[in-house]
Amino acid sequence: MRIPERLIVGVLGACAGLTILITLGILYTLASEAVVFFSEVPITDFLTDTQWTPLFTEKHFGILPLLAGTLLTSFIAIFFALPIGLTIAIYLNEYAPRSFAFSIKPILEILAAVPTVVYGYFALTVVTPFLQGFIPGLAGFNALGAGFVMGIMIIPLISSLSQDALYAVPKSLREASYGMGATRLQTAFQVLVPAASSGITVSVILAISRAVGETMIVAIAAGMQPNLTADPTVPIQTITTFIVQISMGDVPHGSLEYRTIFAAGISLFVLTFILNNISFWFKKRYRMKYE
Amino acid sequence: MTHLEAEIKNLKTELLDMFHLVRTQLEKSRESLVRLDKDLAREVMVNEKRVNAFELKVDRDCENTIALFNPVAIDLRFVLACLKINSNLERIGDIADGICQFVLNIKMEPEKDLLEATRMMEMFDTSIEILEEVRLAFENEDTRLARSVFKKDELLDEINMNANQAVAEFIKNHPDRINQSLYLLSSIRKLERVGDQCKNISEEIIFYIEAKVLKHKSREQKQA
Amino acid sequence: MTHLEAEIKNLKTELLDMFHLVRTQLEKSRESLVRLDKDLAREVMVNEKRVNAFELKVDRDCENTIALFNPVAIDLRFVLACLKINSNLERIGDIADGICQFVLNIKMEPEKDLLEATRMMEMFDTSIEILEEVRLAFENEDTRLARSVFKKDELLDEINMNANQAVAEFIKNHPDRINQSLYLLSSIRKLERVGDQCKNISEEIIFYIEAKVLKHKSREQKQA
Amino acid sequence: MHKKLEARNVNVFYDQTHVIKDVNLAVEQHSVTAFIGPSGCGKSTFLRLYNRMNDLIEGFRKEGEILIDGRDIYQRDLRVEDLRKKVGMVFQKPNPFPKSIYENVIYGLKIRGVNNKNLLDETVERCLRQAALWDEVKDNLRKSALALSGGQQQRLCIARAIATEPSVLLMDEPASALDPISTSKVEELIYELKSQFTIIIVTHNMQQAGRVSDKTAFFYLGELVECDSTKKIFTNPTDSRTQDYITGRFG
Amino acid sequence: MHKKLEARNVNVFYDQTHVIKDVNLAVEQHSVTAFIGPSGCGKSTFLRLYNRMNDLIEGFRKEGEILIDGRDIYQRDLRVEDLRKKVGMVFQKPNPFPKSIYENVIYGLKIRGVNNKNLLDETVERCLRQAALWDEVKDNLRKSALALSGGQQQRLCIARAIATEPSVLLMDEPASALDPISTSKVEELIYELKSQFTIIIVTHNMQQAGRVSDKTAFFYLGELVECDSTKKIFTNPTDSRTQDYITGRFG
Amino acid sequence: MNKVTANRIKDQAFRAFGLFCTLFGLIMLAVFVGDVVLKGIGRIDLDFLTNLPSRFPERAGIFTALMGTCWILFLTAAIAIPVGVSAGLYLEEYGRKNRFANLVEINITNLAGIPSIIYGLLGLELFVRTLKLGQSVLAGALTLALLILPIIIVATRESVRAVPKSLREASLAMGATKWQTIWLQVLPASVGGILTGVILALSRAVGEAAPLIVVGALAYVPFAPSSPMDEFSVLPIQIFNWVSRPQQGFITNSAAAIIILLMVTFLMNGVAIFFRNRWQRRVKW
Ligand SMILES: Nc1ncnc2c1ncn2[C@@H]1O[C@H](COP(=O)(O)OP(=O)(O)OP(=O)(O)O)[C@@H](O)[C@H]1O
Ligand SMILES: Nc1ncnc2c1ncn2[C@@H]1O[C@H](COP(=O)(O)OP(=O)(O)OP(=O)(O)O)[C@@H](O)[C@H]1O
Ligand SMILES: [Mg+2]
Ligand SMILES: [Mg+2]
Ligand SMILES: O=P([O-])([O-])[O-]
Repeated sequence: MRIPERLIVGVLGACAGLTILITLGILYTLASEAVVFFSEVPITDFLTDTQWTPLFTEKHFGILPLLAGTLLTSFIAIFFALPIGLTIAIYLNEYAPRSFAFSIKPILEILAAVPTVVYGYFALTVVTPFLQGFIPGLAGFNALGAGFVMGIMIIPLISSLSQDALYAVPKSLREASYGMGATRLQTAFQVLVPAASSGITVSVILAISRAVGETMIVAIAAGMQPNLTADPTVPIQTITTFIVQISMGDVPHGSLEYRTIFAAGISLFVLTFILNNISFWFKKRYRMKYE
Repeated sequence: MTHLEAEIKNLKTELLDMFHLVRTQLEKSRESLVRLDKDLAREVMVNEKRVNAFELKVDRDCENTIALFNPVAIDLRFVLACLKINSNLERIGDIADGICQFVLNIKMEPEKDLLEATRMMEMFDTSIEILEEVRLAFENEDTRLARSVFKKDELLDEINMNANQAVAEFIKNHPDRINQSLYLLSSIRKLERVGDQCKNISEEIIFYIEAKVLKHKSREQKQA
Repeated sequence: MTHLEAEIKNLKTELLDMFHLVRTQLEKSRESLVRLDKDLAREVMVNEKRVNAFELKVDRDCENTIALFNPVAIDLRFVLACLKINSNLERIGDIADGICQFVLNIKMEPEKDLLEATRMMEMFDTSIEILEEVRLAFENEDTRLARSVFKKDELLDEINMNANQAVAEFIKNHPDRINQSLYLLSSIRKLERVGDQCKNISEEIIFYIEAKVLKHKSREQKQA
Repeated sequence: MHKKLEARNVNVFYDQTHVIKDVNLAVEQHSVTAFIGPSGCGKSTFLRLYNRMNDLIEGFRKEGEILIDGRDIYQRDLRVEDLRKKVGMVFQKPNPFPKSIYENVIYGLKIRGVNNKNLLDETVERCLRQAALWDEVKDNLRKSALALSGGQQQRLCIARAIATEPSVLLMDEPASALDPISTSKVEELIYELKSQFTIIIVTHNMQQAGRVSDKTAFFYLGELVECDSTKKIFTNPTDSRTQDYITGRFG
Repeated sequence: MHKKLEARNVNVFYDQTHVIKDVNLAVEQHSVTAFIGPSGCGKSTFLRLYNRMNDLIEGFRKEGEILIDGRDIYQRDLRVEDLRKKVGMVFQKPNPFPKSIYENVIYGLKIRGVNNKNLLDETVERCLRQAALWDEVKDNLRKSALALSGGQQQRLCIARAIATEPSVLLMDEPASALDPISTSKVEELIYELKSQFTIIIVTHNMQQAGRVSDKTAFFYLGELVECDSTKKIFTNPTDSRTQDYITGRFG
Repeated sequence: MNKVTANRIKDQAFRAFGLFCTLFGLIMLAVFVGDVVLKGIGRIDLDFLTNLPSRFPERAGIFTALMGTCWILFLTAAIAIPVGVSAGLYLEEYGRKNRFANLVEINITNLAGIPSIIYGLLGLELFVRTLKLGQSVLAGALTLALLILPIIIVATRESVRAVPKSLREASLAMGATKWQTIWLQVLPASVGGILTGVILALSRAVGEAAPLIVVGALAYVPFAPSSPMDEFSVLPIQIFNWVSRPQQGFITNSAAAIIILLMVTFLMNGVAIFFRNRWQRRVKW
């Protein structure tokens, strides 16, 4: 290799290396502040205490209410998005005329491109008032509306990735199934979905991960009250919204409150990290199978 | 077994049938000559049509095999050998037919002493024997046996050489039977051709099995 | 032009050369007989080796063409026709060689009147003529010309038929020249074979061009 | 012989393009018919008429009749799923389902609701035997079909296709993705299957058509130029276009 | 004749697998050599030794020498880019660059900094003529190469390969993705190019090897079983494995 | 009713359900957009676009936020594109074998899945505090650049990977060096995909609020930023701020701002889709 090539490779490699620095930066940032935090708050309290009141005078630092809020909204979102997203994927792949599928897919993807503040606005000003018509006692800020809108947001994530996975199943397999006299439904569920199962799983896990990390929708529409509850009708707070809440105020650097957001952050990080790695593992398996 | 193998097996069977057919013709023509049996001679001449038809069929099958299966190497050599053996066999059939024609033409039984002097019956027997050996060599892909034919053929050549002299003598002594003698001489020449054809067949057998070309080589070279 | 076409053109050229070679042999053998030129006869017999070698070469080329190019339809028919025409030509070469052998064997010039009675020279000329016609038919893919050969061959057959009688007469009158007469008779039989071979060649030409099999058909059927 | 398949004045259009032009063709029962012709001449299109796989293609339009056993398969009241059970298909690239060998073979039965374990077992053995694959796989029927070699996969696809007991087998270049050894195995198989099935095979490989088929149909620019016995086509075709094509003097 | 290429005791490993086993092979100048053999026997691997395309593969290791004109091409001081200029390669699937026909042909010159317009124009015409493509494309040299048909694309790839004036042309199944008509055109081309180039062609199609090559090398399980004149191989191979393979009695 | 008939009925039922689901998402979107347009369209005029923020809904405008968004967009693009494309190229073309590349690969997959707010925490600690950039446009842009870097890298890798091996081999076999191959063949062939990815990534950046809130972008900034070191706000934060207030006037304002924001993101997505389609159609091997 000649000198200029080496130079180019060096520069390109440095750029790639930067991504490692980012991860290290995140880890260091979260860890260094969290270490100080956990030196003040015992980690057992953090994991077991059922109250989260860092801003009150009587401070409790139990992550459970935030975690519950996070999981509740995520669950509601997936509950809506998974069946709809998967059905869309199959419909577009097997039933819809090619031209229709071709033009509808980017339009669906726009659902995911709408900024989350906008969804928050919808949840707060459209969906919740609408739901209040059916569900008496639904609070103005609640997990249900936020979760539902979040679900709409992640529909294309599931439908697109799943459809890609379905589409990646070789055309010859579909033809084989049709050639055997299978209906489209049978072809879809007996051949395509199993063949694309890894890809579909990846899409679902990524959707969950996205829901867990989602901030603005819940910040606007779910209230900011850390409640340890499974009731979707009352206000809750998620890990992300807590961070937003603290960041909005001018919290002095170095204070305990300032550090709580890093403690919350590291919890969120660990959660999404686990989800991402599961999906990464699936994806690898999936790629191997179709080489 | 691949189709080609099946096809080749089939060709071989056909050719063995052809061998059989021709051999029968030759034997019958011998009989008809010995006994001056004109009916038998006629039968041979009718059967000649069958030999011809059979030749065409084998020819066609070889052509089809080449066109449809693109044989190469030993397979191709086999098919080409079949083509040639087939036409050699047909010629032997012609010879049997020719001899029978002569049987029909002559007026009385051939003289015993002329037959003896020309050693014609010995020639006949040897020809049939050689043909049978060649058939065996072909059936069993036995190149040793095929090679042994070259030796036997020399006997035929020798008899043929002497026949001229013998017939000349006979004519001198029996000027009244010139015609018959000349026919007999022609038949002897024909029988000599049977030996040649068998030699050709042997060469083809050796060619297809060993890929050695023996045609136009001296006997010493052939035995090598 | 595809390779196969080039190959086929090449085969054709070779076969035309073979035609030429064989024709020369036949002409020389005629010369040697007429003038009892033993040197010329020896030359023909030496050249026979070349004919044989050439036959092998054409054979090998046909085999290679089939093995390497898998010809089908007209191409395959052509190559197979070449194979057969080639062996027919080689036989004509053999005949020329055989006649020269006879020239070497006889002691004195053949009797003019015997030659005349048997119409042997006419036969020779007709054979050469037929051979030339067949060559032209092959060269120009002219099936009409090829068909005309069947007619001409009848002349040879006729002469051959009568030759027996003529020779018999001659022997009766010249008992001292039996040997020579017998040789001559053999040569006449051989020349008759030239006609047959040319007929075979014509059949092959028609087969490859028109895909019609004329072998073993009566003349009427052939003309159709 | 019994005319198994018959096409009468068939025309096919993709949108405006006329890809099959007035084709009439009868195929005899228990014979192998090869479709040959230059690329894009409509062989695959015509083949796929017999099991209506073209219906899946947008813009496809057909005129004329396709009869199987004398019955028009494009009739309204005929269910395409039933048709495809009767008319099996094998594709260019081996395309086993990413399931076990066993499941691949019984797929056609399962989608019809057959659940009888014994029957399924029997079918698997019978079909794999017919496809000359049984000996190679009988000890690992539960192994993934994807772990088989290309040639084995293709024979598995054939086994799968014959499991529904079709009477017609369509093959679109079934060996073009295989190496010579696997190819010859598949060709042997075709040869053996013809005693039970009416087989149509599309092939680019002229030699293959020669080896496996009884009849050969030559298509050119959407027309059926000539259909005759394979021997005839390969030794003495009637149409000069056929001769030019098979002797490689084309275009 | 001049020995253009020579392989001496060549062994190749991919990680631990031994894929080329002690191969010795000399290739004469201006001849066409065909590599045949069952799938996976190492034909492509061996072919790609000549222009060091294997260097790109992980785990590749070579022993022995490959000489071109008597010079070891795996020597340290030899630049692989220069080698590849001398040793052109054509691949199985036509792979023109998504640029104009003109730019495709001059690519090899341009990456070497040749900018002389006249020279480039001349090269384009010469190479396209040599590749028997000039007449078909001379009026739209600026058209995208992707708009050509498969056979034309492959001939364009050949034109592109010969533009750098290589002396050796490597072809890895150059016609296996083409239909019979395009195939025969490419074969013609190979036949004509051999007066100027030393050509090695890998092919699965035995008939193709028969048609185009002067010599044929039969590989089996990484060994070179037999290398002889094509006529000899096809009429009377020495090794029984060769005979079994070419007559289709294998495996 | 036999099995086959049942199968056909199920088949048709599923088709209907599929169509319903597909349209469901779109209908919701249409309802939302219709709602926001109804509420906000009347509020949009030149004043709304050019006014500075205010405590009074009628006088408040989005000028500073809009300018902040422009600044952010520009700086983020300038930082993220070269780095992201380079890294993507390195990983796909050069770094296939070594462990470093392997590590980077896993790392990037993880980075892509980290919630945006965590990037906010990183930006806060790294750029705002440690590098002392303060709550500036630059700090915000750097944060967002880090956020979208994985997206650009992944998009680059995917479009580069989609370039067929045969094209690369063709170029190498012609004697081109690796970089020549990349520069002359791989990049041109994949530029459409890269561009699509970049635009989508930027449109994501435009809509982000959470990380910028954490970094300290303020809802109330009296002036539009005039240098990278100025304080700033962006449209999403402005909207968040307004929507959190009880007055109906601010809700209307937020609806109007949403219209603007949606126009920007839809436009960017439209452009990206346009690129993608054109690229997909043009390049076929
Ligand atoms: N889905 C389609 N839409 C429009 N035209 C098509 C379609 N499929 C095929 N065609 C056209 O129809 C013609 C016939 O195609 P078909 O695939 O039947 O040809 P083929 O003979 O099978 O070719 P090949 O040997 O390359 O497979 C071609 O010209 C092709 O371009
Ligand atoms: N990149 C690689 N890594 C490891 N093994 C390889 C690699 N490429 C090829 N092989 C192995 O090397 C052997 C020879 O492969 P090669 O591609 O040379 O075979 P081939 O004769 O060209 O086969 P084909 O005719 O299918 O192209 C095969 O067994 C293959 O599995
Ligand atoms: Mg097709
Ligand atoms: Mg290979
Ligand atoms: O037929 P022949 O010329 O060989 O006697």
